[in-house]
Amino acid sequence: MTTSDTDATPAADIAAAAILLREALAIADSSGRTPARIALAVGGASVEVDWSQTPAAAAPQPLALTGAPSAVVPAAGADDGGAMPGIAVESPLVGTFYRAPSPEADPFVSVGDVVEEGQTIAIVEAMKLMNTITAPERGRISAILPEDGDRVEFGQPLVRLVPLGTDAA
Amino acid sequence: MTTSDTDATPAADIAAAAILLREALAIADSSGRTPARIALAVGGASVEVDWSQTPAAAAPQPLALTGAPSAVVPAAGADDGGAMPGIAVESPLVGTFYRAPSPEADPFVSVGDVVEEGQTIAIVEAMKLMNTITAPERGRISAILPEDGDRVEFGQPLVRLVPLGTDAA
Amino acid sequence: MRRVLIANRGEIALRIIRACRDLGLETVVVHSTQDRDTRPVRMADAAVCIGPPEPARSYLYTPAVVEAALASRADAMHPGYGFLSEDADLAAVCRENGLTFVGPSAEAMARVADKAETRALMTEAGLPLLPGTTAAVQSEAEAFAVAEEIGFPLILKATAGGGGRGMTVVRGREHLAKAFRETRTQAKLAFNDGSLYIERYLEGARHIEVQILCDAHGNGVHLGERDCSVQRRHQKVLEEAPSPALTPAMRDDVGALAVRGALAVGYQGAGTMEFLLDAEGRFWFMEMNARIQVEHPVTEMVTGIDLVAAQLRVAAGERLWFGQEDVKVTGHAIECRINAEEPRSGFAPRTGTVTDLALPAGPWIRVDSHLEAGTHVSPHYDALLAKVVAWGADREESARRMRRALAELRVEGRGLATTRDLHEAVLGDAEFLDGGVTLDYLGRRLDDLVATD
Amino acid sequence: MRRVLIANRGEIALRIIRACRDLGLETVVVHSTQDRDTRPVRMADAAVCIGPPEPARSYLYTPAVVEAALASRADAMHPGYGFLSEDADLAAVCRENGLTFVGPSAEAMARVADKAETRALMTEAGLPLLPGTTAAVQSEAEAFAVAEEIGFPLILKATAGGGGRGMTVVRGREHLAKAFRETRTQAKLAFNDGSLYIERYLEGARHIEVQILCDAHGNGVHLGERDCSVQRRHQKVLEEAPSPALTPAMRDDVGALAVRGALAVGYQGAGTMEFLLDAEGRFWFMEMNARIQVEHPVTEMVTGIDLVAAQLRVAAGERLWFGQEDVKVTGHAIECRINAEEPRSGFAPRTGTVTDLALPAGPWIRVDSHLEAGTHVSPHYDALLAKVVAWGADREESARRMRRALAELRVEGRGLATTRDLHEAVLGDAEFLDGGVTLDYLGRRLDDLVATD
Repeated sequence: MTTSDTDATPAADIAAAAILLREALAIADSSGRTPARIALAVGGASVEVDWSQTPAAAAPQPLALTGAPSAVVPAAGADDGGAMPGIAVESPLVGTFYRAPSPEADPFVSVGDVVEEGQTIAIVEAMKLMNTITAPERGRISAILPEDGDRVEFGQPLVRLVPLGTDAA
Repeated sequence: MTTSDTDATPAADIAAAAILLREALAIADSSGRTPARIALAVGGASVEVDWSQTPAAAAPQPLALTGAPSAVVPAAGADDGGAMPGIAVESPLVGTFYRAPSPEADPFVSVGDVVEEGQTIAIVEAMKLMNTITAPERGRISAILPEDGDRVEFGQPLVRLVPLGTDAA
Repeated sequence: MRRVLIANRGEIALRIIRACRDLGLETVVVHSTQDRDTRPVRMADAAVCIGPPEPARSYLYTPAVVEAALASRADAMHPGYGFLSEDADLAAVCRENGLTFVGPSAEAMARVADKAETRALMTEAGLPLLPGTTAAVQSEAEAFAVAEEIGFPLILKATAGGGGRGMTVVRGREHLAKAFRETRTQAKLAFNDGSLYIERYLEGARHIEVQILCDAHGNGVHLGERDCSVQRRHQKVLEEAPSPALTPAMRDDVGALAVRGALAVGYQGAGTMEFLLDAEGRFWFMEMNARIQVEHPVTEMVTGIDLVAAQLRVAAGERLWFGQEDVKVTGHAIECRINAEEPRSGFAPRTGTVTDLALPAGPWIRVDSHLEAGTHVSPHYDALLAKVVAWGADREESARRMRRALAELRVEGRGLATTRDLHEAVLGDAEFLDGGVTLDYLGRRLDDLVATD
Repeated sequence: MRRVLIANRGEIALRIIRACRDLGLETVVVHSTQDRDTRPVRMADAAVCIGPPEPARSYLYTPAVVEAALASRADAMHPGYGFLSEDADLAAVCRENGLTFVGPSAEAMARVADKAETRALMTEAGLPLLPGTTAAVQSEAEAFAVAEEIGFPLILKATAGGGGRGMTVVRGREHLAKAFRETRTQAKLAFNDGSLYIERYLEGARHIEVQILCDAHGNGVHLGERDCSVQRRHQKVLEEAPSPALTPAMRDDVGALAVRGALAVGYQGAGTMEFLLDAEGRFWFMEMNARIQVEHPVTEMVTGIDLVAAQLRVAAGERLWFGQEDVKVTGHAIECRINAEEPRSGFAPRTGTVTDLALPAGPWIRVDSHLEAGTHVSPHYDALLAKVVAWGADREESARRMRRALAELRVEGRGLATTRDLHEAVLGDAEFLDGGVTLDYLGRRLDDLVATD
């Protein structure tokens, strides 16, 4: 659903759109059939409601690596802390996420740290090979998403990074 | 579909759109067929409702009584002269449509005739029984839809009648 | 035979269209205004709207059905099951109008339609029958006299009954008067005929029915039995073939009885002879169904014989093209009837529009269903949404595959409910899995099965 | 074996999930980012995203696949067909990591992977082979020398080839040099190995392949043959079982040869021995496929044996639970591969999103397909959309049912095209219907078949 307010959309349009939408839904509903999509526009206000063909019950099931102990990790896109600030650094492969080079060592980074481009921020181990995850640019770590030792999928967000530019912004 | 004129859309447009939408749905509904999409626009207001998951190819195929000679008659709703004025008098059963009581006789009515409520306007024969079709009210015949001898389905419009009220309007 | 009018709707209309296609026959399907936008209507070569949603004015209205056949130049009529399928008048009207009726002759149909008369004919043919009456019981007084003779428990049945309706089990003399009055009223309402007959009632029996097929030349074979003991108030819920309770010798015996009975009434076409199997392994004839049955696919899956195509071929006059020795039962098949009903609320109908649908598929699963996304399930018609059938090399394998299929099944829509979960519970129930059940099973275990699910 | 990782996608992933379900095994499916919202992913007990759409970085990337298995605590891996299914390295890595690989041992796989070496082993085992080389031909000069010896026509084949790619028929000496260079380049590109071997080419032969199944204890059986002679440039289009060209004695003979050959390489699991059948009724061994094949359902439908479940059971170490005498071929089955290709344009891929879908159903029709409305058909993966399989009591009945099924099939979407119409044309073609065809059929008749349709 997108409400695209350009400049000052007249309040009347907004209210009108709301009325029309309610009307459209009520009518669609009374027809006994579920629409796939309702789109409407009033002046500068537009609303689009989309019940995509993917049926509700067919929504992707947890893609978690179930069965692995303490390893049930939400899939990429499911809950990657998208509401959090910054960009996501995603796992380039399926494997085990480690925050430190060894169990005894200190973590590479913690939330709040400022990292430089290319700096190691985590490791994903796959088939006994250690793949270092590096910062794509200079920034401040705003979140570390999996727990140490979690299994992660390809594309799963690992860390969120707020870019700081080459100088502090 | 977005018509983005930035001024406030007149309330009349909104109301008109709502009315139109309700009307469109009612018409779609009464046609007995399922629309995939309704889109309409009035001034600055536009609405689109899409039931596209109902597959396109699922649209009703010709329901004609194929195979019968000179009997291929479109099904109810397919082409009932809905654009023509007046109300439709529908066949109350499946059978053969006759305009006259016997092959030699004059037709009961012709286009342009004014008929009284209860007056016989046609016959539908089924299983050798003659079912008289009568005018539901006083009016002028604006169309006679099947040809004499056509096979007709239940609910198929036979005649269109422009009501004249109890007195000539 | 060139063009077949199908006087039915739903999954069986689709099933008949497919059989016609396989035989190179054209199809015309009749439909009510309600069913205009349904799969059978779209799939048939032609379709004719015959009336409003109410069955009495469309699918049950003989003049409209016959007129539609004539109007569409059909030369045969397949009635499916339910509706007019066991109506002797329709068979007669078809004959008068030059239409081949896919079923027995009007005379044979009439003989079988009166269940009390059928009892008399089968007794004559030497079939074993439970003690009871071979003519309608006219009065309460007569009912008491019969009860005196045959003892309790007994069962009152409508002579014009069918589909498991119009039956009451009476366990003691003190309940007889009330049961007699009520069942007569029900029968009058349901079948427009209040005649009842009385039979000894067997506790702990199984419902075993034999599929028979007879041609117009006096030949008949049987295609083995189905076990339909999972019933709820005389309504079949789940069927299987073969029965886990029969030995090959028992199968031969009851099959021979069934063919003998069918030939005795001059039957032609596909039909079913229903028996009860008691705890001592004895069969008792119950009644005959003069139509294709809902549960015919389980027989098809274990024999490889297309019963609907066979109906059409014998109706066209063909001699039986195989003998009893050619019928081989291979493996095991189970059918689950997926109905739009809520087992947790006394199987109350739960109708609505299907908005989300996933039908099972894959190896050894067959689904007969007219459903598609958008199908409106109407309270006007019966609650059957889909028949899910699973074949396996043995009963255990077919049950495992059925569980897999049920897990894939999804029928959702506002207001809709189905019997899917109940079937899952039965398929996971040790009592059912361990050799099948007797007719008391579902009544006794229902609460348990729907609660634990 | 408790939890199986499925290293594949599409219809075969779904097929394996269903077999696992039937056996009570849990399933984990791997998928690329492209395949996240697909039926196998939703249907499996768990799913792991292993990479981007490009197969080389996902389905073909061994470390990701194995890591996914370990991460999801799978104890077995089923590779399906294509992708890594015949990769000896994967079999070895699985073993090193304690995973049961559902297929032959790495050693047997390696022996079968080199098609020239397989020829040598089969010659040793006494199988009939066409004249040709049993080692890679190293140079153009050597190719000319071999050609001198075995004569024309001959066929150049990639020793690492598969799926009908990397083959060229050479009909005269004047074409050899160019064909050798081009085929070597193709083989290098397709299989990263430019080695070729040479065989006499048979005109007018049929492709007959035998399904075999071997356990880990030295026992092997065959499940009859499939006739896959409807091919387009060595790509199978339509398959059937049994072959209309074989007598029971020929079936026993070629079946025995197939089992002997499979046991000679120490094979375990389900596999296929491919033969050519010449006009004189002689069989010639061609190659072995060390995997489940796309066309396995036709064998399943005529034998009633679940080949994928059988793969899993023998991989788990089970001894074969039936003998050769228990395998009965009943009736006939045909499979049509519905591909996202336009036969009128040289089978060019036609991919897009499915917006309108109707899969056939009903009696004796099986459809293996991952499609649903909304499925995106991606150019990254193979073009197979659905396998429609029809069983009948005989070949003619299965062909009629297939025509019915094809008429019900609808796969629409912007940009999509399918091979449906071609199949309809073949199923209506007198040459095909009258006893089947030889390998030259489709090349010779294609224009005709797609034009008249």
